[in-house]
Amino acid sequence: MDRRIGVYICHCGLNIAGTVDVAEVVRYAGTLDSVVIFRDYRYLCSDIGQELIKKDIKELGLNRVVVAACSPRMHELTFRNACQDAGLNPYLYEHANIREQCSWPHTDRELATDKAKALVRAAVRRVYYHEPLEVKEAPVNPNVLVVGGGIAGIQAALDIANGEHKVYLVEREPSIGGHMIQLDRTFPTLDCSECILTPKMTEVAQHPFINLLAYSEVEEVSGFVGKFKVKVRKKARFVDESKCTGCGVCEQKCPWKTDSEFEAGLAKRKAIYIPFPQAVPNVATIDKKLCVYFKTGKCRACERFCEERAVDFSQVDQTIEVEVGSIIIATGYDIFDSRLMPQYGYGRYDNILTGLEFERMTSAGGPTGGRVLLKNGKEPESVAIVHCVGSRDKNYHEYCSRVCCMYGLKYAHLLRELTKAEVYEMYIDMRSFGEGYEEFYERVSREGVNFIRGKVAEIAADPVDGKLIVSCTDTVIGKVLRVCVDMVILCPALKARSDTEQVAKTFAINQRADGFFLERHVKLDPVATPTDGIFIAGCCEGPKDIPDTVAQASAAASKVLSLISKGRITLESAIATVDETRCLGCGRCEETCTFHAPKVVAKNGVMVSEINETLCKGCGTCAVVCPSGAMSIRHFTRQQVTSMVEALTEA
Amino acid sequence: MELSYYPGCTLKTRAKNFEDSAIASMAALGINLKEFPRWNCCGAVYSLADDDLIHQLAPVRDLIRVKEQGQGKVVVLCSLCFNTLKRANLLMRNDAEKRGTLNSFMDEEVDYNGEVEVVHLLEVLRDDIGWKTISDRLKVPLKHLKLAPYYGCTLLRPQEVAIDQVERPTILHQLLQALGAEPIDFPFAAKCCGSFQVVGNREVALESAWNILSSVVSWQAEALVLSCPLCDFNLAGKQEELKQKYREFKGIPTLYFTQLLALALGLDSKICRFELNYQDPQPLLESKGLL
Amino acid sequence: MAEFEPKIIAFACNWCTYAAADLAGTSRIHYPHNVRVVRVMCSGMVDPSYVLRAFEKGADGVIVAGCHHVDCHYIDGPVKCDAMFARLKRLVHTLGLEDERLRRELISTSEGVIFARVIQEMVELLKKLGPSPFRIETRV
Amino acid sequence: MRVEVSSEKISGDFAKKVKEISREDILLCYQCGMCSAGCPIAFAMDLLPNQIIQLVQLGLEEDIAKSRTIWLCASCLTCSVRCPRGLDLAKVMEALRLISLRKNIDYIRLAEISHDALAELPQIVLVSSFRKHTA
Repeated sequence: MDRRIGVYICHCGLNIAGTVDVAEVVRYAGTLDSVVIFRDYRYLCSDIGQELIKKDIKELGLNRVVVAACSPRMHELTFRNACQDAGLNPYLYEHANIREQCSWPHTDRELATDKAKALVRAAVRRVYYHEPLEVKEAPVNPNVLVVGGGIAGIQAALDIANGEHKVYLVEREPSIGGHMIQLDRTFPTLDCSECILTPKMTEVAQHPFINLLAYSEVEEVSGFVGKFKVKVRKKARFVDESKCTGCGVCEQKCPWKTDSEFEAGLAKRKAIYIPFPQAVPNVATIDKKLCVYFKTGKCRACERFCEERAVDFSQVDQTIEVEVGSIIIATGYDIFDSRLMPQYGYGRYDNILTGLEFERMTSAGGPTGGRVLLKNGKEPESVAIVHCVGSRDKNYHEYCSRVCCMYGLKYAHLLRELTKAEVYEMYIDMRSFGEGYEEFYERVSREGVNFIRGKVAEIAADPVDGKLIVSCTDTVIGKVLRVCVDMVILCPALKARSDTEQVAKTFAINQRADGFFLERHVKLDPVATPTDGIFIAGCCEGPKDIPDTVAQASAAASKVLSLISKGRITLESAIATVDETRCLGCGRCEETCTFHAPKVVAKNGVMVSEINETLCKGCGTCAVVCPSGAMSIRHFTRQQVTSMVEALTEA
Repeated sequence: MELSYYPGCTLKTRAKNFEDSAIASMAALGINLKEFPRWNCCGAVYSLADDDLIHQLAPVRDLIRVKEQGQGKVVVLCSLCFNTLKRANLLMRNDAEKRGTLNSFMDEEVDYNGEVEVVHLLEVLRDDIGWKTISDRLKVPLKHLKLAPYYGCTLLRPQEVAIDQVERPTILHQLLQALGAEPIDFPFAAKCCGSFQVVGNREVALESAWNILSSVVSWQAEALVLSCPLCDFNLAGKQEELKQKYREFKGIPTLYFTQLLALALGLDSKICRFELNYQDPQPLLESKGLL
Repeated sequence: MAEFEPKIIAFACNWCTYAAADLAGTSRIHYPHNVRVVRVMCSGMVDPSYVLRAFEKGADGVIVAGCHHVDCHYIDGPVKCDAMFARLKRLVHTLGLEDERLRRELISTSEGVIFARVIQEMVELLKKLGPSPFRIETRV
Repeated sequence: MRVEVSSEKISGDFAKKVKEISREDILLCYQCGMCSAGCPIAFAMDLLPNQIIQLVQLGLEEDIAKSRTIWLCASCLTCSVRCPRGLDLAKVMEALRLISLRKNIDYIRLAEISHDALAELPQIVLVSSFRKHTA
């Protein structure tokens, strides 16, 4: 078909016309091959400007349009839509940037005009080769998978379920609640963590739109945005969830003990256990590794005493398949193992606690009934709080963990409130950036806490009296201090879960250098991942406090709700396509693609590459590695790009 | 088995007790430590300046001597020599530019690319022989002996030469355990003894030594176990002066780990040359029935 | 004779470098007119043949620019671009072009200043090097 | 207690020279003081290692020259392995010593060591001391 190209040059007031001789560019456009109409206008993006183009398309039968104006990042879509309104496929349009990349950065009128002419020439040559592309859509399954039952997962699940969409909430542990349920009071308001979280946990348990899959793990994910298939392994609890009433008799009768995860090792739990009183679901679980029945075939005390006959040693893991349209990952964090800094003596000397251990200690329901006690049962007379354990440190984790300064201050406050202890707080920089945080810092300062600005180098114990000697520099006075205390509380870094790599692989998302999940854009798209339909929230994306976690969870939920609300997804049109007559089936494209879009398949007995159009993002790297030239990218074909390169290079 | 061995200057003089007990013990364990010919002083400390290559020549020449012998590995006893040789070796292995300069400067020597592996005797005991073999060969288990294993700096720092975990080493503890003794876990095991400062800043070195010794005493060790002749001078050789300065200090016997190894393997105690120990451990050993 | 004005083709990824070039314009940072930008979706999309064609048609210098490795919209496009670029560099060298005529740059969205600086530097450099030996007018 | 700081000093030859000899980026330091707190000889120092780094940053050469600190450093590398910013302080200290030693100003003089001391000191002590404290 004959090309009938219309070229329109925008003055953009004086923004372009001030530097570029628009009349000359228009005249020049008229000399180019296949150009049938060439005009200029003061503001082409205005309604009148757009009407001008639409009218020409209809009246002059234009089948290609070029606008030379501002950046395509600004108005390409505007003019594509205008073309579409006039019945022209939007991909038969090309945009030349003669403002941001010509009239604004250049001053010489003649040279700028020359450059504008080259840019228009390139656009006209390129548009000659443009092909109409079909805009495809696919439906979105409204069901959602939320992975992780901490505060982030709980919040996201509730937000979505409250919109009456089905949510599968998968939690690896026997109960939801995550790290937050282990915390005592939350900074800076000091409201009790349990008190604010348990209502939400109960809501999850009772929500008609939430299907809670606790003690379960995601095994496999396939499909793509709008249509994921997920295999979830529901681990055997050896207790029938539907029968167990959570009465706890089995726990009392079970003779086998180990350290309680919930109590951070400060107390014991049994081989059959409910992790904590407010557990959701409130059912018992048998720890197969600890239970002696699984080792020797004897005991079964729990089974004997269970009135509901809920104990079931014959249970096996089950695999459940669910179909969802979108996924939120909220898998949380691990805590840095303080043993990796042996100079701090954790695990070597008594009375050196981690933050989480201290949380359990001050918790009224905790193992000490909320009292701060030394190993010998006495209250400490002096306590040091050590910031930045494993964070802001190249030898461990380079990033700032963001919450430690504030929970460190909280510990100082609690110590002043609960004990008579002298409190020393060793910090590098005090980061109190959130709402009410700086005020809290001031409040704790007033309470008589000794702030020492320096990172602790080492902690040693005195063999005679068991006192702990904390060495740090007070960089303000320029002296090395040896602070003698009864108790040390370490503030260890929040780090990416040890299985992040595995999880990233399962969901086809990525990890940053710091180990956490990579967001699509650090500032402007912080809960999306590069994989459409998969979102991240909470500490799996990086250390953050509860308010930020909740905000992020709701943000992820809102992203999911927009997907559901629209009900369909627009597929990228400018994607890879295979010329099957040239394809060798070598699989280079398959190897190079990060999104698993190409796949070599047998077609009529010949191995050829096939593009999954819902996965392809159109990055074009497959076409570069294709040895036969069979792979090309729609709207960025070799011919289109080369014609532009040639046009720009010519004099 | 024969292993190429680098003694260094002090093991041939003041620390003959260290060398003799090591060679005899290793022979008893089936390893012949063979001193390679024409070795020279390694320079004692590794040069930390980027623009100073001249001081790398000495250790590199030693490594060339080892290579000439057709040996792939050299065993070092002295901690300082170990550090200097191993760091120089890593430099030759990893820094192509400096390697080129040094090789072309020493045009009379064969080119050296860091082929030799520098190991400390403790590594040979742990990795080549193994604690279990040592335990199995014990003739005189060092029962009821509470010992403070002291590592000092140069076996552990920097990270790339460390023979064990930098902040909480256990290799000496493990050896002492294999010998039947009770190693204690005291916090100053890897603190600097004051090193060469004993020449230019004597009081400072003494104070550093005191920090360590007082900790050893308070953790109730019966003797201090050493692995370096410089530490030996500061921590054992200076005890008399410290006793005068700190009246409460009664002194503590010191030994090289190799002397304990020789004893536990049932070798003649003469080989230990206890007369060279600054602090005589014999009364303690006798009281435990080990002599 | 008028001063030699080099011709530079810059391949710029849509998400970072192209946006940086826009930002340079928006911020009215002035840089030499000699550059002509070809917008691609990703630096990993740049086929060696595009670059060779530019040289063949008489470009004096070519820049392949895109996101920093951590910013990539497609996760790891720059890594793939790096691999392509290494091959291309050898090829260009074999063809007898000076190494400096082909340049790889990582310029993020916010780095308009850097975009301008890179163009400035490249123009200065090419003015020193003189016209590409492949330029038609320099051929006899 | 008042010190004049100027861009001439900060961008002067001194900091450059330290960087050249040590190949360490002094600007990395965030002044946490961990080096000083773990330093086994800090008790005897008039300026702490972290203060020395700050002085180098500010180009305050005279203050460093007046201090004993760089001569007390025994290159035990405790700070180097621990520095949270990965700065090898031992190399910086060596560079500072060398800047002085290369002007042929020795810290110790062989002639001043007594015969008794020479007889007592093992070679390893003497060699290492001369290497660190003499040109």
